[in-house]
Amino acid sequence: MTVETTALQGLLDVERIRADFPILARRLDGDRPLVYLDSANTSHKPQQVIDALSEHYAMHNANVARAVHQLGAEATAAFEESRDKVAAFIGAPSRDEVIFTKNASEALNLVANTLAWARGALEIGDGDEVVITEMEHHSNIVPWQLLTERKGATLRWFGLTDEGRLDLSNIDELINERTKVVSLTWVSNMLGTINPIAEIARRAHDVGALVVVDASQAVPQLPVDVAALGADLVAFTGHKLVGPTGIGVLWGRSEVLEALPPFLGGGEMIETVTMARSTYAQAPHKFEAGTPPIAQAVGLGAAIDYLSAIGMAKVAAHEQAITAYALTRLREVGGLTILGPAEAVDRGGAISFELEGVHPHDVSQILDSLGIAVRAGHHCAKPAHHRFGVQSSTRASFYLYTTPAEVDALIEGLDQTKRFFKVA
Amino acid sequence: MTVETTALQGLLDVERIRADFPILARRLDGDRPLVYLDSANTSHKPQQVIDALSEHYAMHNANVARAVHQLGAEATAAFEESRDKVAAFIGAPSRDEVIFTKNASEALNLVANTLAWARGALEIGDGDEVVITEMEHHSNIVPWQLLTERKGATLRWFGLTDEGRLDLSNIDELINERTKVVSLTWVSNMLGTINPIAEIARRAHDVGALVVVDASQAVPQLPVDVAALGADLVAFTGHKLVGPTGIGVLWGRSEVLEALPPFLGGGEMIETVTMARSTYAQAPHKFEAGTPPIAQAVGLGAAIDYLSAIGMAKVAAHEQAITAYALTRLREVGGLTILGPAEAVDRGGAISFELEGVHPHDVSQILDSLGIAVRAGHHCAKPAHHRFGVQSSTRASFYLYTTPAEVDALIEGLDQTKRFFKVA
Amino acid sequence: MDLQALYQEIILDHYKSPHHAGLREPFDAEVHHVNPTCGDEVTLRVHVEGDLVSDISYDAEGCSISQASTSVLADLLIGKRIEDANGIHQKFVELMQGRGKIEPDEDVLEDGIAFAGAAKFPARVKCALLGWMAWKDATAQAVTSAEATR
Amino acid sequence: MDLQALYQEIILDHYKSPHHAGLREPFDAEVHHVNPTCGDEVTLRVHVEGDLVSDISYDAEGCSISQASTSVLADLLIGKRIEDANGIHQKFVELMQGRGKIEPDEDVLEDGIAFAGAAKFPARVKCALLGWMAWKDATAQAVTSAEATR
Ligand SMILES: Cc1ncc(COP(=O)(O)O)c(C=O)c1O
Ligand SMILES: Cc1ncc(COP(=O)(O)O)c(C=O)c1O
Repeated sequence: MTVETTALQGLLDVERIRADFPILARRLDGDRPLVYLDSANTSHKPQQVIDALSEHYAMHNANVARAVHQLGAEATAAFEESRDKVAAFIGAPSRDEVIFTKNASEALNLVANTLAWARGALEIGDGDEVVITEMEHHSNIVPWQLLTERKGATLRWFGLTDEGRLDLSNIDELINERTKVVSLTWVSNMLGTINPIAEIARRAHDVGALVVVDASQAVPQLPVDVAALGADLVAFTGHKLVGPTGIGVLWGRSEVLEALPPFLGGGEMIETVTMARSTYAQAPHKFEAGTPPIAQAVGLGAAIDYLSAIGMAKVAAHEQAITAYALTRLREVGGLTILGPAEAVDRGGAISFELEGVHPHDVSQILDSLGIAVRAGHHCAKPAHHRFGVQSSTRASFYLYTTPAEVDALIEGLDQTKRFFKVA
Repeated sequence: MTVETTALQGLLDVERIRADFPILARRLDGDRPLVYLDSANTSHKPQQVIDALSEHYAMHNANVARAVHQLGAEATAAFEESRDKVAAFIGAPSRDEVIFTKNASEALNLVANTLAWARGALEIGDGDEVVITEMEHHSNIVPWQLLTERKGATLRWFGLTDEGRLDLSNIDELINERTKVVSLTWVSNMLGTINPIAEIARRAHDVGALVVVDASQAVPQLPVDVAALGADLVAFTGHKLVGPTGIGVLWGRSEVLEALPPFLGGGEMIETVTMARSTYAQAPHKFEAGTPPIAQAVGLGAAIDYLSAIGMAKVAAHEQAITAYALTRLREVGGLTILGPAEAVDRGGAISFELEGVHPHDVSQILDSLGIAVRAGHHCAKPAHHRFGVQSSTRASFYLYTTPAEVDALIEGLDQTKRFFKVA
Repeated sequence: MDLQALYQEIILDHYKSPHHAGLREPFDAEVHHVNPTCGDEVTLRVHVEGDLVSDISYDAEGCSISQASTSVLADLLIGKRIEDANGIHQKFVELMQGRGKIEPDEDVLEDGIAFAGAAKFPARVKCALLGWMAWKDATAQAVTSAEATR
Repeated sequence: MDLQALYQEIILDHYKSPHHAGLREPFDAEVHHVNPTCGDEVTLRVHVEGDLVSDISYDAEGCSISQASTSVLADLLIGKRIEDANGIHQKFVELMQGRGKIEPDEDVLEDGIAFAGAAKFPARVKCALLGWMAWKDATAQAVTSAEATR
């Protein structure tokens, strides 16, 4: 069954959007068109973002915050304007709550790392507990393992249901008066699950715990309002958001940012420095040591302009429509098991699956020979794979430029894969 | 006196080089040409670097190390090829010793931060000493203040002579059996001084201390051979090297990198992850959590290609010639005092100075109105300014695209500044 | 770059001979503020009597703009009622953050209107505000400690 | 993309029915290797008698390439003198790292020549080498412990 494309509700005018992304016109080996189904890994960049980067380097390049001269003023204005854009895009109450990092991983580590040196209410030690979930990306597991190991605290986690949702049955036991931090992903990059952040944040705040949200997969796909979310700190990454590599964002509530000690030292994060001691600037600068990713911030600003012009509600609807279509079609494929919610309800646009008798590496290799780019492996979520008794999976993921025809190509590619490996 | 340009030995064919840098054709306010004398702050980018970035995003964009597909293979090859280029450029014995960071500040913090958690020979504690110098950039001061404060160790430093050189008279007392780390800049970003790294490294190694070198100003200006330098760890930054923002490099000797614990956790820095514990990859990946600055690495590779095609010996000779010329001409300006070595011997291309009766902020404002971009302030080296009894200074700095005529423009601009503020 | 707009004669005069400079006794609060970017510093003392700003004294190191604006601040606010001083403070901050688009009121700001040009130079706005932010901080401290001992 | 070159019949055969699979006793060293990118894993045991590789047994989970190459490894190296096995190991590693430009020697590598195509796929080279790296590691351990107890 091939659903008529026009029958899908909520699709964007994909052809117009695709024209903005030069890479989508790439021909691959054997003159095959590119079918890019790996956007949860990284997204492509529209010409508008590429041009913003080039123009910045060619016309306005300078270091920021430091220079009185005209180029310095231009670069600083562009950089800080991007901070305003990010703040508006995620509904941050204050632009000073927006910290630029190099990626989401650094943003999450910034939190875990500064907590290791925090004193007072935020201090973490013996007997304290940090709660994560079994569906986290390694970047939201390892920092907390390092923190709890180093501070003698205990790492605990929510398990998963067979459907790939958080198992909240023991929430009262897990989130208790010893809990200092609850850190979890909003949208899973492997299972696609959308987690009930507001509810969990409420429970965490009831016991006085800090709530950290990994929004790496959420900010690209959903309209976001951090003020309404209920979290204290939210991390995401530019390259999944049609923005450049080399930039991420940590948003944090002012009071929390104020209570945290500095992260990296140097450059413009100071107020004053003597050889004997230093005092530190206020957030966001306190957490932005050294020359920041200036051009990348400008590029991220252009990416946000691009997405905002389309409208995040529409991007979300498109993602939803494509995901629903893909789930329907994948269910038709014999021997295919979806890991994670099989229905497009509370679900983002990443679908991981197993194909009986063919290893994901081999699936993706055959698909690649057809020009179809998917991801094979553990997608930096080994524990979630382990939970489902698999070592790896194949993942298809979608974005605002994905067409139903690309989903059809995936289905055909899977049929060819089965024929190649002679499995039913 | 205006020296005939052609009389200067060692100048590059600057007009040809300038044609590669689109920003140098910028007209500023009042239709003035740009005279950019702030390259120690950040350098401009040749079209070749800008094009490499655009082409990467437009044709080869994908995440690295994770994907089997063709774009992933291309992006990974380009990213890792840049690691090879960096390794060759700095004479690293092994490509695996080259770690990509977001800037030099992160590279330096990486070392201080992992040392805070190191156990065994590298562990730092009560009674141990870390030695830096009074001419360090804040990025090579604050991380060591944080480390020593947190670990109960003592921070000590080399003072400076009136000429702006390291005062090595008490080296035997400063570097002693309690010294665990000696961290210093190769070329000062404020004074211009080139420090005798090899000699100090020898003394540090005699007492078993680790030697960390901040090469942020050295790698852009000098031919570098880290193997010959005698340091254990060397940090620098891409944006001062005609490369993009958002990327820096830490080189480290394999044995040292192996002995250090991981820095940030997540993404591809792991070997295996379970909820209970994780094991880590080998360097360089151990220190590269999360999606790295992929396009920025590719851009840095293009920057290195650009500089290598010219030849770093020639870049150094040009810098030397321009600096010598500038020193000569600045000495003619009445009321002007140079902070740092006044002769172009063991000296890089940054010249900080005071102009009697006019605050650096005001100097740079007048110069800016003439299209001349210099830096005013403490250049992230407050202690060195304090050492010379000043709060701030004006700094002119040069690079391979700087012409003697731009130095002449600076001198004229300083004369105008004096007239404007009615000082002799 | 409208240099004349930035460096008004009034500013250069205050810069060359700042009014009310130096640190004096008595005082109720002393603060030290720094512009982290350029390193400009000011130590500023406030003496409050009842609801009056009875003295502002300072030791400032910095550029023409930051020095002159601290001098103008002292001229303007010494002897004013705290409430009125706060009002003037607010007007000055608004002027400086107005990107050069606000028409200053000479009756309120007096010599302070000379900084209208500086508002067009984003890098210099912080210079112009350094002393003013210090005054705000010091006055708040003086008032708080006065209330505490009441 | 030369899929036929990658997925040679020989490879698919070894994949479907791997030789010498399973973990056996006796053994002198056991190692566990992981491909961090895709998660492929192998547990591999080596039994050494004098200068002979007398058994290689393994439990592998992974793609066709990694499974087949471990199977071929066992076929090739069991019963060989350690020195000769090391030589074959070196040839196989060279082949895989040769970017598809090395002509393999069938007399030395036997079924291993089927991996010449995989050498053209950078992402798959690590798959093909997983078992071989594990064998190298395990054998070094077995030899070291044999020397220690001598
Ligand atoms: C000597 C020195 N060290 C460190 C740095 C910090 O480099 P970055 O700001 O790229 O981290 C700089 C430049 O600002 C520098 O000049
Ligand atoms: C859910 C989730 N968290 C964190 C990350 C890490 O993002 P980055 O690699 O940009 O640091 C990713 C993407 O790889 C992700 O999908």
